[in-house]
Amino acid sequence: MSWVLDNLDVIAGYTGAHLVQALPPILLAFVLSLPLAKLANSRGWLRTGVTTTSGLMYAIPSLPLFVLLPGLIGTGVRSPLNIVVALTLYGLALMVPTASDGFRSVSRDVLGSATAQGYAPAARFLAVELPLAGPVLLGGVRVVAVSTISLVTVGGVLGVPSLGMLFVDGVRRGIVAEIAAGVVATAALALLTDALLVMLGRLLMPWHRGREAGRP
Amino acid sequence: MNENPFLGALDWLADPMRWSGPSGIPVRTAEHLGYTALGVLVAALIAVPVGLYVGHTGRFKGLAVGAAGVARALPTLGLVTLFALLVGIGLTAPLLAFVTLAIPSLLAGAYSAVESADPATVDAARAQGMTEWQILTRVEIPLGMSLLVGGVRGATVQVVATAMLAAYVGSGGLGRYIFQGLGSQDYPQMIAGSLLVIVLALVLDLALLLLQRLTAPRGTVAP
Amino acid sequence: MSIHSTRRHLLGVLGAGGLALGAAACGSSDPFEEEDGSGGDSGSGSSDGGGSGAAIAIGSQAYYSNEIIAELFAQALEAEGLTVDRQYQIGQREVYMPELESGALDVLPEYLGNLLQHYDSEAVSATPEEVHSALAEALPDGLRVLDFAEATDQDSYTTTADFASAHSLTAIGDLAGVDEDLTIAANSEFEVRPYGPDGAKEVYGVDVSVVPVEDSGGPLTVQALVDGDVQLADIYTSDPAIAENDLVVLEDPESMILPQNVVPVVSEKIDEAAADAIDAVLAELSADDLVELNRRSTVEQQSSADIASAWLSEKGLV
Amino acid sequence: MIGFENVRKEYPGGTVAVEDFSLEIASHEAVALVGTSGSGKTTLMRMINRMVDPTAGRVHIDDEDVAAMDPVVLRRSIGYVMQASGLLPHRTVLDNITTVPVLRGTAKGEARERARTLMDTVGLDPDLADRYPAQLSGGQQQRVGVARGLAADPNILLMDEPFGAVDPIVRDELQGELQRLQRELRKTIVFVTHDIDEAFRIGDRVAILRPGGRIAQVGTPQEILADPTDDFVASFVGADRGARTLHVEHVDGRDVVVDADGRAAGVLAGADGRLGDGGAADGDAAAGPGAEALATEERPR
Repeated sequence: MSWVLDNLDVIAGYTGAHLVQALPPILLAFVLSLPLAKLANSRGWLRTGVTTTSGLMYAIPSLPLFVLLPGLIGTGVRSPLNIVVALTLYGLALMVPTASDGFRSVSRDVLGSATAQGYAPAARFLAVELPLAGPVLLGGVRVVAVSTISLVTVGGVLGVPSLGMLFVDGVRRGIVAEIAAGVVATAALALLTDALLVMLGRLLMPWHRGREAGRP
Repeated sequence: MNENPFLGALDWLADPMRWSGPSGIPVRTAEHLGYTALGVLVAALIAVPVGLYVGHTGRFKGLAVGAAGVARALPTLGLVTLFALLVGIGLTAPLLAFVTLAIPSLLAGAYSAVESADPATVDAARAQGMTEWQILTRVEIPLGMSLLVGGVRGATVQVVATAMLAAYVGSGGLGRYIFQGLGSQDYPQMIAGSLLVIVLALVLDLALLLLQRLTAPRGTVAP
Repeated sequence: MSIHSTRRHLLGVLGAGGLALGAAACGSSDPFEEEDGSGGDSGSGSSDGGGSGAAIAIGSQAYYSNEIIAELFAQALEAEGLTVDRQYQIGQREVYMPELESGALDVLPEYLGNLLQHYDSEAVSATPEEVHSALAEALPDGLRVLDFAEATDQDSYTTTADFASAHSLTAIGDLAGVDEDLTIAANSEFEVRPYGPDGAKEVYGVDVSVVPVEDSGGPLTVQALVDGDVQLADIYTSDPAIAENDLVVLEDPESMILPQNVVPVVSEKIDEAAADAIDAVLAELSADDLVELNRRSTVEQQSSADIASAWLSEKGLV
Repeated sequence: MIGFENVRKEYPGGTVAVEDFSLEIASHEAVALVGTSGSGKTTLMRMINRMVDPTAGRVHIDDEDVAAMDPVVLRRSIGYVMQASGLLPHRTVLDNITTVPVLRGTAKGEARERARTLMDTVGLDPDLADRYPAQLSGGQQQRVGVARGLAADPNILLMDEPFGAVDPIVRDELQGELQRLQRELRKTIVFVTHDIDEAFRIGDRVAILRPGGRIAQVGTPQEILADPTDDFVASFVGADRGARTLHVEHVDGRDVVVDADGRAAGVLAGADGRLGDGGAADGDAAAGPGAEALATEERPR
């Protein structure tokens, strides 16, 4: 425990670095998944392809991907960009099928009536389709957020600064408190982000308030 | 041998020497499968009864949802290293981490399987004189079986992709190729190990998807 | 073609990326600069306030012992009135060597044998002096190594006192007489190192198989040995756990294991005054000193900054 | 015989579903509990098989307090038919009907044999035996529900708006079938509905409930129609609207029954007794819009 108190600045520094790597992939996965999901929904075979690719992506172990990606995209192993790209790919693998389901869950009748009221396609998407798919999208983003924040730690094995460094350093020095601090800080970061997303959802989708039963 | 590490990985895999002996691909694959099965099984022994209980009674739902959320948020690498420092090398530490990893999916599967049964159907079963156990085993589980298998499927794919961490603390599995390749900059070997993990994950995913389809109760699928 | 050329190819790509990162790491807007600093430099007065052009960038491996040595250099240079920029806990040699070559890093503590192997994977074992002069040849233009310390941190075949006395073991070669299957806990790359199972077989006629434990001879490896999960372990010779657990490092009379004396690799930015300050530190750094420094980190859980300043004042270096 | 003695049901949170309810139901009698939603009629019925336990008071069957009985054994001895049938979607028609006998330990073969007989009794084509519920029409599902309720040959049959989810023509058929069955089987039936015409058609006696399970009036349909106790009952049975105030007009040599609004409600039966059903059917004929009743009556059978 005294290790934690003596090294609060170290933990804080790693937490900052952790967030810098975790937040862009969460945001990117969400934004990119929308057009990809719309595209996938436009053709049956595309949808099958997207689902299959997503399953394939998610089966790739993260550590080798972190090591290999630089060779493919030309970033450095220790570059946060590398981690951001890899985690965006994992995020998309989770998010695109969810977004595709979300858009499919929007009733055709509602969309038809929106068109009948004179919504142009873009306006209809932003004002009707996106909000109605919102609850499903939020569920997807929550899963992506928690999983991404957890996966960032793997970069620690390669020396990319994040809370994962505490695991690698802790196991070498035999300091249990250091590893435990990394585990707790990572989980807290994930749960805090999740709670913020839920709050954001309530703010943006007041009509949905109280209906969302958390998924176990 | 090949300049490109990805083609090098294929050369590595094509070498017949890799396919025999105690550190050969069949043995490592079997170990990997064994760790995965053991992790999912132990997690299922914990999560499925709890999920069925929560789904059937509706009690402790908030607690179960919260616990699963926390388990989901725990970084597996941290758990492996933490448990390893506490219990030493071997299978125990990674297994504990895999169990933690698998529990949320299994809990969600079991819980939503039971909850998915139409309340009117359950009510009718109770009114006819089924005991709570009979309602669970003859109505709720058969009706939700595919969701339950879906939970097993999710947990299995997650654990199989993570089971490489067993090699971090002294056990075998396909992670041996990945860590050895990483440590000695033998990237073809590392990629080959990763490819084997991916193939294994996809095969298991497909097999469980098939099982999921088969366990969907007849009568509930539109004719 | 061999695996090695494949490796070089990939490393080339990695290196290019590292270069880009190195350039970025110099800019004050890079969010990782601070993180790198705080990663190891907890609490001590780091003086990165000076212009980045004047500051000496000191790097370290993601290894607590290496970070302590880097911190010794940092504080010694600061005592000379120089400005230093700490960039500790960089994961891999494939990442930081290109940064040294590009000038993004100026000083990094290294180990004789490992550094030579990075440039020449065929390197065979030799005396520290021979490795040192081979290194001078192998290093690319713009980089050089200063004098090496007595302190060494090399791989070893280590066993418990009980096992050693039960089988009358003093040297690695004695293992040939042990009538049971031998396993050694080590990082998985030990398998393919020249001093790994193949080397032991070739040089000493000893059969061992590797149980991989990826903590680089850390507490898990030690515990596996003490618990009897394995008979041998590859534990770095500077590890205080060897003395604490009454472990026996088997002798290596044939010098199968590369010498790993601490040696700083530096860029052209290190002038003679700076080099003298670093040399002064290493001249004092005995093998026992390094063990003691490590003990303060693992057992007493002190930060590298505190450990370094205490040792430097004990030795009268600052 | 089923008896309610001053039962009360209060839910946690203070909602009172039933305030104070007492009623005796004789053996072999069909009693319809009718009321709007919130009248507690379903709650009352579910007290009989202990799907709901009263907060106060007691329910007894043949002078035995149900609170002392094992709920599972009790439920297996009582037939239960509910809205949308509540069939198990993953079991075939035959398996659904044999559920309770099998739970009670009847041999499977024997239970199936009886189930086939029951299918015939409720007018189900035997070819449907191996279908799943989702493959049946709404009316067929309800028939399976009734057969299932009868499968263990219970003395008591509880029916919770069993025909509420089917279209009017099928409902009319099912009501007719139930009347026929009841003439043969003579069960004690408690029938919950919000449809007063259905209540009048099925019930030997009808209990009209106000919110909170308070009885507005109990009696035979004739008694209630002849003498509604208050405005609530009069309004409920439609007497105040004149829908029940019928008079006869002569049209083309036949006697047409017309309601207070002048809408035709039916044709008066001649001396040949063409109108087959009893008194309850008169209520039925008066039920819907008159023109429809007329058309139904004149439809060739």
